[in-house]
Amino acid sequence: MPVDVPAAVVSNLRLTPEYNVLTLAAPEIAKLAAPGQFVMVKTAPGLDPLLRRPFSIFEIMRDPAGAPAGISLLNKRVGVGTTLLYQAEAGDRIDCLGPLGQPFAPVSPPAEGWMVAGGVGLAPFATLAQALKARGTPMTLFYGGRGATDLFYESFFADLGATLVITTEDGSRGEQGRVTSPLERALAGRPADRPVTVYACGPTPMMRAVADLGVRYARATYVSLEPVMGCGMGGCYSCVVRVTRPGGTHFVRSCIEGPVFDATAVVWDALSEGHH
Amino acid sequence: MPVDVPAAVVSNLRLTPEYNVLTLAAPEIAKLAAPGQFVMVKTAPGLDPLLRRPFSIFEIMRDPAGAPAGISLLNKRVGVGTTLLYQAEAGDRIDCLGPLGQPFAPVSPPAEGWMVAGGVGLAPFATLAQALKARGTPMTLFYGGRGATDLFYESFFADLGATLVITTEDGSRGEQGRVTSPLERALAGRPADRPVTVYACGPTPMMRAVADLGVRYARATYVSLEPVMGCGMGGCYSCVVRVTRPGGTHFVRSCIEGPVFDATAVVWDALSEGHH
Amino acid sequence: MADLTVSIGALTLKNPVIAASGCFGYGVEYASSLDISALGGVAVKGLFLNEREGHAPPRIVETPAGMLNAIGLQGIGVHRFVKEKLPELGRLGATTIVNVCGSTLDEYCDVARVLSDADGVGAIELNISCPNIKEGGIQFGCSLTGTYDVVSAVRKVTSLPLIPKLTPNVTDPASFARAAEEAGADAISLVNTFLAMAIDVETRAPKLTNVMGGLSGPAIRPIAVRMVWECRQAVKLPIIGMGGITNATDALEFIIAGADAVQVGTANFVNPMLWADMIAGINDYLDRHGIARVADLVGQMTTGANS
Amino acid sequence: MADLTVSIGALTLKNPVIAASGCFGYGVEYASSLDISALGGVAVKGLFLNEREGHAPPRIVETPAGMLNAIGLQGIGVHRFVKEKLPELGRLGATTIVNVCGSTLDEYCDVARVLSDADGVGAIELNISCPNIKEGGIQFGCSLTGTYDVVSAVRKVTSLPLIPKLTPNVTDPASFARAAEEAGADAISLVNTFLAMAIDVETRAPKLTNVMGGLSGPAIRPIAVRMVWECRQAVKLPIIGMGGITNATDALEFIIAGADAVQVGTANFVNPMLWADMIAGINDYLDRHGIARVADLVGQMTTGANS
Ligand SMILES: Cc1cc2nc3c(=O)[nH]c(=O)nc-3n(C[C@H](O)[C@H](O)[C@H](O)COP(=O)(O)OP(=O)(O)OC[C@H]3O[C@@H](n4cnc5c(N)ncnc54)[C@H](O)[C@@H]3O)c2cc1C
Ligand SMILES: Cc1cc2nc3c(=O)[nH]c(=O)nc-3n(C[C@H](O)[C@H](O)[C@H](O)COP(=O)(O)OP(=O)(O)OC[C@H]3O[C@@H](n4cnc5c(N)ncnc54)[C@H](O)[C@@H]3O)c2cc1C
Ligand SMILES: Cc1cc2nc3c(=O)[nH]c(=O)nc-3n(C[C@H](O)[C@H](O)[C@H](O)COP(=O)(O)O)c2cc1C
Ligand SMILES: Cc1cc2nc3c(=O)[nH]c(=O)nc-3n(C[C@H](O)[C@H](O)[C@H](O)COP(=O)(O)O)c2cc1C
Ligand code: FES
Ligand code: FES
Repeated sequence: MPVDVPAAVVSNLRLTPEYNVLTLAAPEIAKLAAPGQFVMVKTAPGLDPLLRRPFSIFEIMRDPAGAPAGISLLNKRVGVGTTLLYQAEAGDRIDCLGPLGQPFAPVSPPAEGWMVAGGVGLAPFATLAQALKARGTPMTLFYGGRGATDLFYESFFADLGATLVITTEDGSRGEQGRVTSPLERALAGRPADRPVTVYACGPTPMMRAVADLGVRYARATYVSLEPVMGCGMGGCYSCVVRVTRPGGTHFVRSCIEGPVFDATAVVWDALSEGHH
Repeated sequence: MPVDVPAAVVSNLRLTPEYNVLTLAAPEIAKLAAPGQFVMVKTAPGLDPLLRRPFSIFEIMRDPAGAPAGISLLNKRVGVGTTLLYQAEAGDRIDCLGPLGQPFAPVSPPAEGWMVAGGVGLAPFATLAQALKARGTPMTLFYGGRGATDLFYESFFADLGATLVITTEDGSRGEQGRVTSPLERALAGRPADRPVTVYACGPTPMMRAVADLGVRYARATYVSLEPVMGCGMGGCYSCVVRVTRPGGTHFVRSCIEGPVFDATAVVWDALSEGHH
Repeated sequence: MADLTVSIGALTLKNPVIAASGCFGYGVEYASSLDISALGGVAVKGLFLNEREGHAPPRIVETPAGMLNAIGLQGIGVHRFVKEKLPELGRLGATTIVNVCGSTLDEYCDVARVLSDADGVGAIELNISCPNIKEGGIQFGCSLTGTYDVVSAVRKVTSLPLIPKLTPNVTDPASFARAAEEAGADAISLVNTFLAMAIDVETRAPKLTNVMGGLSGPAIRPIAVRMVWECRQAVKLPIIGMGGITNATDALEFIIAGADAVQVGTANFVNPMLWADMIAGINDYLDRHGIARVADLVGQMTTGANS
Repeated sequence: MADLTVSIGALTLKNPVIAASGCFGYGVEYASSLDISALGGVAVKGLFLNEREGHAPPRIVETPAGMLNAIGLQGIGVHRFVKEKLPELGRLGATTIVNVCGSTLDEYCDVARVLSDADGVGAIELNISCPNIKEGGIQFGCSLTGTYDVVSAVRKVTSLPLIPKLTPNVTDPASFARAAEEAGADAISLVNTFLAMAIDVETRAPKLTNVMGGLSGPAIRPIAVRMVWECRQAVKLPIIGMGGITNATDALEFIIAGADAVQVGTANFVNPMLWADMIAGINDYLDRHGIARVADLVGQMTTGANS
């Protein structure tokens, strides 16, 4: 099902010195992609770096006729590969394998969909928001960053009708503090008979806190994890996450059984925090 | 003495699908360069490919005031590194170490300077021609290629007052055949009391043939060899060429004792032809 | 179109290109993206008798032109494999090579017995060279008598083609090839990964939870080619060569050095669609050089002109 | 500013960064481009008693993130070295480590004697690990008794700091470290290059005239780090680690694994001006982590949290 395409860079919008949005011509992938799926990207030709890097499919780009034409990636520079993607120029070719992984299951009304994004963890939510909107599902985006310059694409979500709740750690935008604070208030304030599904992506400690809130307030909660992935196809067993399954806990390959997991199944203590 | 500079690509003139001229901003190197010297070029950042590649300094570029501002390279695609240099774009930074090696010694009148270039072997002669012209030395360029599309910069040499003798193997320009044919006729026709120094650069079999002619007609002959070079600085002993020295033949490092050698000193049988 | 078939004992491979163990899951993972029956073979992830958890992540780290892994042989065990995966591999038309692990000599034999009784196993690759587990495996693979003992013990319990997989972490791999030959192996495969490690200087902790891991990928190719060539001089057995193969040229380098077939591991992570090109590239080379059978190229390195 | 000095027997290095043998000529080649007295040391090209031609070119070939070399120890011999190069190295203020080769045990001793009588030799690095020559060298380096014998023989004829250089082409480098320690070495250095080869598939000839060569460069770093760490657990001697170091981070990785000092070989070909940055980078790291002396970082890998 996944395809490998030498996608041409259509544009590279550098949002800040750290973040950029890379738009790639890849109709084959765009056509197949579901919310929360990812691609494995060869950030440079040749052997340096050797392995591909996993990236959420951020937007599905469409041609004027509305047909899927490509995808964009929301990229944050953290190392070699992400720096190369930051520097990419229109016309470059970037091998892109996908779509991969288990997507988010968008809820339908009367349930609401609450998305909780920390930093670059916003990436899988653009497609989810579109899917929620298509179902007419009311949605809220809880979106936290270090500061105002870490927040992007708010209007994209607002235009889809999402309610936005913004937090920054330095207080430069929205509420000061962690994104889990307004989330907790919202969960606490919501009557039990009004269903909500929570979707979270961001730093592991944040996702873990969201998972705890999901349990505390008995709301279905899904997280999109970001472990190191060697192949993205189930070939290498590098990307395992410990989850609870009938009969005990197991290491499962997050590239094929995830990256989206039911938060209550994840054995959080086993997620090595240094690497996420 | 040599310096290492992250030279900016000023322009990349793609002459044919195989040849290009890459102009680099590198005043520090341009200032020091002598005819026939070379630079070691890192064709890509990172580890692929790992080693630098040796390139003759083709032109010395000058700013409007005439001060040395950069150098150009005449590049022929033969593999990974030369393909990367073919693809380079203005603005790219390319680490460039030089100038390196022993230069040509330009002769002075009444001697004439005869340059014999095969293909990309033209590279070291632009600077030599300028040095000969500065001395008022009459010069001829014997220039051979596979076909008309392998010949470049003829007007550069003509403008400096050089006589051009062109050959192509397919007869599409100049005389059909090898560049050594007109050279031999010229050598045969020149009275012994009219001194000539021959300089050659090109494929090893061509240089060897020129060396033989130099001996036969008793003319001082210098060749610029192109062995594989690991470091360009005398550090690795990879680039050795067997030459005759007082007391026998020795492997000498062509990066520091060459690349220009007296053709009569080179032990041609020892030059492995497959690799040049 | 050259003859690409390769004989490994009683097993005939369609072509010399095999997916390396541990780098292709159980094969079935790739069936939706490519036709795994077109491969010379599929070497599945190493199997013990029982299920195995493997090491705690992080399990891999990228290195210059290579990677370290310390998966720790997570796997479903041979029984579940036979029940859940083998039939599907059969339906998909794969030539299945099962990579067999053991903590003890008995376990190797037990796993081999289960496989011998099953339908659709093409060959057993005996993993005596995984650097990532403490018990078993590498203890046999780093000792000549250990290698001899485990190969001859398994030989007694199975008539499946038997391919001990050798470690590169020894002074003289050729002596291990000879031990395997004497013990009755049908072929050998090499190399498994090089024991290696990487440290995060900021935290001063190893980058792998398991501390040590195995180095694979293009970085190791020149060492692997040397070892294949040394073994080719030492034994008559078919050799399955691997270590850093990324394309047809790399595969041909191993074949010319003495490999009858090759495996591709790490490169499949980088480019899971490489198979068709690699097989076609080998065929093109043979046609271009007027070589009728890939078997005629094996070990045909010329040294005369150079020595 | 941290204390960067390193003690190797009686020799004190200004800092832990040494130019590796065979990768820095005789040191003097680099004096016009950089201040070689700022380096912790300069290990000069391997020297036999007499001049030596070396192998026919091509002598190197690039490989993924590395290179093969089969220089064959071309050199001017120890006598000419002492006369022509050593005085200049002294004038330049270099801390000179002389890499000593031999075809026989006697030759090692003879070269060592000449150096002991000369002025300005900081230490002897005993090259028993060059994979590129048939006689001597590696024969000693791949045998425990050979290693012990050559180190103890040279020990008897010199009081210069004595640093046997170990090969990585063995099953258990740590046992060789112990043999060197028992034989009276002042330190050990490792790794020399990995025996390897590359074949041109079009001509089917080896890419090196000598067929085999030694693999160096970033490709081998994870294996080299592992071996340094293993040796650190095995001996108390100072260890000079190397293999693929390209920058301060790589150097620190070796130091944390257990190296008291490091050497840089292949990376000097790529970037001959790397020295000042590497030394400054090590110092910055120490300052940033509040470590007063580089010696305090040696072997400080933490495994507790991860194992
Ligand atoms: C399913 C999935 C979706 C992702 N989506 C996005 C996205 O949309 N946008 C985005 O910017 N990033 C995303 N990531 C994270 C991204 O893959 C890593 O940031 C990237 O691989 C780092 O590569 P690098 O070469 O820049 O870093 P390196 O130079 O390799 O390493 C720098 C740091 O990043 C860590 N790292 C390396 N590889 C990974 C990895 N595969 N996963 C996580 N951390 C890693 C290392 O441990 C190290 O601390 C996603 C990861 C996963 C698994
Ligand atoms: C002093 C000197 C000056 C040179 N000047 C020029 C010049 O002005 N313009 C130009 O186009 N080329 C020049 N060359 C040759 C140029 O260095 C090689 O073509 C280049 O290194 C090949 O790199 P690659 O990565 O493209 O080839 P690779 O992919 O590494 O190899 C492709 C082929 O090129 C051969 N090759 C590899 N490295 C070298 C090398 N260092 N020297 C010669 N052959 C090699 C290989 O054997 C192989 O056959 C010069 C070489 C020397 C020694
Ligand atoms: C992630 C990973 C897992 C591996 N697992 C196994 C295994 O289970 N059994 C085995 O014999 N070899 C295993 N190997 C070794 C490979 O089969 C192969 O021998 C090695 O990686 C060298 O080939 P390559 O460079 O093409 O990857 C594994 C390698 C990797 C990278
Ligand atoms: C071209 C070359 C020549 C070498 N010559 C010697 C030598 O004469 N003596 C020696 O002990 N090691 C020699 N070596 C090995 C290096 O000193 C070093 O051990 C090895 O290259 C690993 O380090 P690196 O990866 O930093 O290069 C040589 C290495 C290279 C690449
Ligand atoms: S990334 Fe390879 S199995 Fe998941
Ligand atoms: S290229 Fe290294 S010594 Fe000449």
